[in-house]
Amino acid sequence: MAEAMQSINLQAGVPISWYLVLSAVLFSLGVAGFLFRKSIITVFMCIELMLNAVNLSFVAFANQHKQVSGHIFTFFVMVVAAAEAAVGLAIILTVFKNRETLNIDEINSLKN
Amino acid sequence: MNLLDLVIALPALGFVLALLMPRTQENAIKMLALGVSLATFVLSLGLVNGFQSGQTGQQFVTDNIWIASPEIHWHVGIDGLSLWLVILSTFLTPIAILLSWKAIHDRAKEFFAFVLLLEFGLVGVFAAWDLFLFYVFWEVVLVPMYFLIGIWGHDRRIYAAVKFFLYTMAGSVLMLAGIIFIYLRVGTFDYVQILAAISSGHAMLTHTEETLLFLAFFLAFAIKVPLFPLHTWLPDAHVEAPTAGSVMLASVMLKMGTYGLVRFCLPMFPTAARENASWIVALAIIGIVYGGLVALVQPNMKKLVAYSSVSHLGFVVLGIFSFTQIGLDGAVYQMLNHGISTGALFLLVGFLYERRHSLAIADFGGVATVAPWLSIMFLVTTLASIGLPTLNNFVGEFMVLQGSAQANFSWTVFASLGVIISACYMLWMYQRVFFGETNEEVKHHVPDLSLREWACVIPLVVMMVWMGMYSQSFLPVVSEANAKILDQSKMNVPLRVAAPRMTEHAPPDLSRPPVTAAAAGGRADAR
Amino acid sequence: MPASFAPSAADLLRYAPETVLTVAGTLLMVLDPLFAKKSPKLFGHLSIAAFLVAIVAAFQANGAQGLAFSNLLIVDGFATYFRVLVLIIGIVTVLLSYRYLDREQAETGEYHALLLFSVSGQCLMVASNDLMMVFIGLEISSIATYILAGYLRDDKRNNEAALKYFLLGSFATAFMLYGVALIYGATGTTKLDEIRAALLTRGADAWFPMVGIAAALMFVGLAFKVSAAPFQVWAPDVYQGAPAPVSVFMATAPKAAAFAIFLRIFTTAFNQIAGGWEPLVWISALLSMTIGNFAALTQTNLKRMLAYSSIAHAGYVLVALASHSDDGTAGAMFYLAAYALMNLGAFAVVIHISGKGEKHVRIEDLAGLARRQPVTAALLTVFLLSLIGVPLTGGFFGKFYIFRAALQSNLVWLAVLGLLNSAVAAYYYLRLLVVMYMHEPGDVVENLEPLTPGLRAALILPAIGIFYLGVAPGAVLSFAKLSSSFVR
Amino acid sequence: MQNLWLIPALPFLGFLINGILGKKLPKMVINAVAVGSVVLSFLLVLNIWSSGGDLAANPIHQHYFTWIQSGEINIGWDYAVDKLTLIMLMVVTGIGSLIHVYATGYMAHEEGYYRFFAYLNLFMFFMLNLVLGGNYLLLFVGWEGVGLCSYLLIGFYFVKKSASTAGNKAFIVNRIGDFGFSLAMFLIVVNFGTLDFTKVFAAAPGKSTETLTAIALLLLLGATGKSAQIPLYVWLPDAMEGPTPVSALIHAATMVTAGVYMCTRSAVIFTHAPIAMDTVAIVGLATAVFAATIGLTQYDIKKVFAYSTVSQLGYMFLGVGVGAFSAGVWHLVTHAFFKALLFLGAGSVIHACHHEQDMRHMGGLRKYTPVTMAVLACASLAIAGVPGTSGFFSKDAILTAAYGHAPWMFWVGVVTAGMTAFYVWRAFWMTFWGEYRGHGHPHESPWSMLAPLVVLAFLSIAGGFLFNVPKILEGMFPAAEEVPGESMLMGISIAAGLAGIAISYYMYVVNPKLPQRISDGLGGIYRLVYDKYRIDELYDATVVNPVITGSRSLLWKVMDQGVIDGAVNGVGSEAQLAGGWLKMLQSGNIRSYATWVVLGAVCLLILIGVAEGVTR
Repeated sequence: MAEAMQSINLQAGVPISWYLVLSAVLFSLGVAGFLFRKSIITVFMCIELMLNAVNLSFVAFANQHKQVSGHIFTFFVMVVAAAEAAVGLAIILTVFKNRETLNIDEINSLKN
Repeated sequence: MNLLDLVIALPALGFVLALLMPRTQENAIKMLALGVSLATFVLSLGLVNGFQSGQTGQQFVTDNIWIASPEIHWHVGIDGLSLWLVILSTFLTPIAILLSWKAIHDRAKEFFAFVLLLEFGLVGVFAAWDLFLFYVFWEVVLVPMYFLIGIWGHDRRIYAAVKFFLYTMAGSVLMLAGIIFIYLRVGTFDYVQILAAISSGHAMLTHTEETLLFLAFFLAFAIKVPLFPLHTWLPDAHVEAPTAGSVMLASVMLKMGTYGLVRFCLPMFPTAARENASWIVALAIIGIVYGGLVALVQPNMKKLVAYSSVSHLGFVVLGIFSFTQIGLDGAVYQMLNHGISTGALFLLVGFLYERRHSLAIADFGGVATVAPWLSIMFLVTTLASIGLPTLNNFVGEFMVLQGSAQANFSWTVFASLGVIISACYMLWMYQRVFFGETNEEVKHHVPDLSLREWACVIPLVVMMVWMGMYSQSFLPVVSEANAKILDQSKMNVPLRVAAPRMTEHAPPDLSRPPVTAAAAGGRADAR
Repeated sequence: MPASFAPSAADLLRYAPETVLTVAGTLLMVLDPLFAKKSPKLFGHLSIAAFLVAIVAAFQANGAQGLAFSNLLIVDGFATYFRVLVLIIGIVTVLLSYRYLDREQAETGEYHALLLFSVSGQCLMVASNDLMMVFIGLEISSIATYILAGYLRDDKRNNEAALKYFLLGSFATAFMLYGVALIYGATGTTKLDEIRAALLTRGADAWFPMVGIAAALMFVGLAFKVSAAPFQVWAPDVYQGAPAPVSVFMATAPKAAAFAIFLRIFTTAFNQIAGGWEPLVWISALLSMTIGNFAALTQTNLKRMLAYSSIAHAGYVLVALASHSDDGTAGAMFYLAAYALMNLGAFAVVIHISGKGEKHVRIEDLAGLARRQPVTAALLTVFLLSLIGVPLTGGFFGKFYIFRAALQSNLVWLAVLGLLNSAVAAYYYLRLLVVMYMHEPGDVVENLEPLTPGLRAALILPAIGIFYLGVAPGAVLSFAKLSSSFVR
Repeated sequence: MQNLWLIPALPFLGFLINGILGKKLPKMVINAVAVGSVVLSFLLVLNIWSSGGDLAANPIHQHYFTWIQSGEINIGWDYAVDKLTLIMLMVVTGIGSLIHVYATGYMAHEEGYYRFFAYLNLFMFFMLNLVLGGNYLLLFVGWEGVGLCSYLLIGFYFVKKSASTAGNKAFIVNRIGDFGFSLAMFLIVVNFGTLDFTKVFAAAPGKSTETLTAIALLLLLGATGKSAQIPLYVWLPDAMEGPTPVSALIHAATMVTAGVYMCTRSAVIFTHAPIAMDTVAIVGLATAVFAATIGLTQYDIKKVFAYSTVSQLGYMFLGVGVGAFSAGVWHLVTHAFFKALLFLGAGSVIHACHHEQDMRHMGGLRKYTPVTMAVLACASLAIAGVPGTSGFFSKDAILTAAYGHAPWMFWVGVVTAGMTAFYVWRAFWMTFWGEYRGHGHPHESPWSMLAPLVVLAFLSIAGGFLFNVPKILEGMFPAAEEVPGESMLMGISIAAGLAGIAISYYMYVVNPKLPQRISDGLGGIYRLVYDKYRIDELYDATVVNPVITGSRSLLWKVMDQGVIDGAVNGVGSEAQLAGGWLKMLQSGNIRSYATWVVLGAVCLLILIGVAEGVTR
């Protein structure tokens, strides 16, 4: 498969490594956002960003391997992410209802 | 199911029955506990009766598979070494129950149940011939004792109970590691097979391995003994424990440690045991002197007796690591002696506590005037404890010291100092408690022995005299067992160094093939 | 590739437990509006029935071992073992929950439905042969659990626990997913057996360091789920904040499932790069044991203490993993069962004493329990002794098998440190015994109601299990031993 | 054949009966049991004595049962009788009987009457065991046992703190001696493989001198404890806290001579260890002088006799040390007569003066207690070595032998003899002459007390003729060397004794002011001697107190509670601290948790990279 790896180019002629780097950058941005943003909603969005970064990798790899499964994975991930979003937003909502804040740093009553 | 199984099982059965009884039936529970323990004792006498002298190896063997994989056996049996320790356990349990008759009101059901559970564990420890089974019993003993101290103890009972548990636990986990390691090397937990494999050289341990394994076992046992400087749990545990707890702790539980040293450390790791003997003996001797000196200045009777135990057990360890027949015999005999005499001391101190509700020596004085028989019994016990000839401890101490003299005379010189010191602290305490003017408190609150208390004391005193005067009732079987152990502890010292020569000595038909790391290691192939 | 996409009968049989649970969960949601007011307990009964049926189904499926659904699923002894385990955990959780839900006057239908879904996700997970299936099972399990963790909507602690669990859980899952993507990229497959084959034929070096990175990232996700250090930080907060039955459920079922898949992935797919991940497990095991045990020493909150203890126990299981052998796998399996039982039992007592709104969850609140309710205290004692690892309890044999495996694999120091750790752990478990037996009854215990039937069952069943595992571990162990050969 | 076991068994039976049932028994029965058992034993001994047989050639040896058996070492419960034993048996049972009789009178009004006789019988049992034992260990049984009885009887008035303290002191100091004795036994077993006298002595000449010297010196340490020699004599004067018959029986006639018996028994070992022999002689001589000087100054009548006992025991050791074993034993026998008499007489005096022991509160008793005076005069004559009395023969034999060994020893011995005569007669004069200085009316003792005194008085005078010990023991020990000018030496020692008597008469009868003047003149030295050289204080300051305070403050508080327990608890609190620190990681902040996750992930990535890199 190594030969395949070298020979394969996407239609536009963009090497796979570019996609992978983009994916990694997006993932890292997501991580950074999680670490540095204070709004819970933003943090949650950062997770979505991370998942989508992974999706990009999946698609890129699927293309490289000429397989369909990678694409299907993307759909799985999207469905799961959607479910997660539904539940997550509900949780965030109850938190806001109870505390009237969405600052992630103020949700720290359980500790030590 | 033979007699020995029955002796082990009966207390467990009693434990379950006691738990099932309604807690309001306090008297019935007590009667049950006493009955079960007495029955166990009577049954255990059958062991003495049926024990065949002159036959090496264990008797009354039951060997059934308990757990198939890894193969763990219910392998119990007794030899001359464990016989008397089993009897000691069954002998003292009824006494412990009887002496708690009036002292325990609070949660009596649990108390007596725990005492029976303790007996189960103790007998099991001494009877187990499977390393795993041994460890199981070893740990089982811990639980009831923890509760006995923690629930029915005195003011600082919680500290003492937790300390007791953690100390012992810390030692025994390492032993567990050692047991597993041996299992992996030899492929069995069965002690007979392990010994055969080790002595025939089929299970090769490198020098480092043997030393580390020895230390793992030794640490667990040394904590239990307790050997200086691992002894500080003992005074706390004793002072805080209820009388029955102290009696069982001092008389039998400490022997688990010394028993383990003799049974396991010597035959399994002969080279390491011999190589490390010198510093162990040094610690034992320090313990003898140190324990005595610290006992000398204790203001609390129980603490004094506890430190005296440290001193006495030092003799036992000294005897064991003298690697002489008489030293080892003496050490085992001294285990029994200490069990009887220190048990009696704790019992009598307990009687005093029940009367005066104090353990402070300063709160007493002149007891001899108001309670002459109590004083006399205490005196006899004191004398036994300080090794008066014709009473039991003398025989043991003499043999231990004789053994150490054969190994290294300078050991004996230092260890004998303990004999002087023991007279100092015991007699000084005796003087302050029993002699002198009777103070008011003592005059009104210290009656002489009751019938029940007599029943507790008399068997112990009889044993002190019997064991002191006619050791031949006990020693010959012990000697036989020890001779074998000594033999094993010599066996492969030269074999270890050079593997090829081994074949000349090893019996040709070994049932078990040598276990190599590859075979035991399982899935080297899979990697 | 099988020609037909239509599932065969065997496939359906192998998927039966999940089907049962999913159908039952859906049924409960349908029934919810009808019976919520009239008979709140009905849902509990129904879910127990569903779990029992699922157990039967799991055994049936075990009779027809093999791959299913285009090799996405694998039903083998290993899967069955964990399926049955999580199902049993489900039953006991339901038993625990009767009293709790009643006391908090919470809706029961939804709760049990979520529980069923969560367990179905775990069943799926343990039977996965495909990283994508793992991901989906994990998410089914997790999403349901996120909701359960915040089940009492108006409780601030519940909210916070749910939020933390949700955010951090998703975060960690994203890492894992990234790992899946990378391994897919490297080998072109997500099927475990194919990955293994690929690594074996090409040699892991061919994809260095991609496979290694993938393994590490998956490790992050899984270690997070099993609350192993250094990814354990969420566990104490979440276990403390979540409703007590949910806490114990989280500490047992998803954990067991995550460990199962941890074992399956690393010992099958990544067997070839064992030299790379074994040290990670080693270090993680040591860190988990040490952090869990030492941090637990000073805790005053019962739930939080048990949370730290569960971190430590995760560390013990990781020791088994680190030994990377059949015996290690079997040891881990055995330990997880024993651990689940003792944790469930201990939490049952916590639920018993905590009172409405979980006001009484300090360790001191147990004071004098042995005087007022000796049987409850005795049962808790059994669980605690098992947690300490005293012989004749399941916890002891669990530790024994694990450390045996470690020594067998020459992890002598890990074994010794682990055993010493278990001696440290004895201290904080003993503290509970001390409080129960040696302190005088406090207000909490004085005003304690008797055990409800559900709680009683939730105490007695695990206790029986603990003793069964402690006295006659042979049957379970030999099953585990047999199953362990499926994941190598 | 004699049943030797009956001899000790009878008193033991007496002990059991009186000890267990005594409280409920009438005094008559107690007396009958206590005295009867000892007298019966005495009769049994007499039977052996008279039936004779050739003990020198065929000593009786009886084996009863194996006591300790392990490997090669076998120690039996064996009794053996040879001539030395027989003499000891005669002394022990004979004098024992007399003292039992005496005690029935002396103790008649004491509380715990039965207890006293039970102890006394127990003592007889152990003492007989000591002399009958056929091996060292059995000797040791008796040795420790008599120590126990001594402890019990010294502390008989246990309500008095001084009594129980004296008892403890006796036991513990003896334990120090026993330390030496037991070490000696261990060495014997190591070198000989047995403790049986016959086997050990048969093999002893073949062993190296170093070994034998070590054994002998250790045995000597044991003997100094039991027989109150320097440096372990300190317990004996305090032992006078016990009732007077006890002082007579245990602390004068029998138990304290056990050391002499033991050394004599081990003569073979000693004679092959010259250094040890010299040490024995020097210890004995030093003790004799030292104790005699203290005796000069004491006022308590029993203390005077106590120091006298220490001093006389020193004589016996001198005899043993210079090789005159039979002379030592001879002195042992005669000393038993006259010293028992002295104590019993003193007891009679004390009884007469209503338990007053200070001689300054006596005086003029010859009018009230003529019989007592007469018998005490006999004893005093004997101890002063007046020719014809028993003491004369034995003391002379020792001194002569000492001269043969080293003349300076003789001269020191002679001076000591003079001092002995002085202080004994000083006591005599102070007690019986002059005016009565006490309170109440003194009265003569009952005949139950006086009769034994008379018998002893007879023995004190005639004992030397009756029991010619060197003759009896002839052949048992190597003969002492012939000493030239024996009669001259005899004259000198007689003169010393008589001079002592004369000086005391002058100082305490003729010119009673003189002693005060002399003591004033001597000042500090007198005080030092009067305070017994402050040896007790020295021991307290150098041994006892350092051990106790060291144990308390250093070992217990610092070492045990501080270091060891501190370490143990320290580990505990460190663990708690670590736990507290660890839980600070748990800030509760989600972002910080996420940071941990990321950090962990990064570390893992690096690690796996490294690990893989290494394994590649």
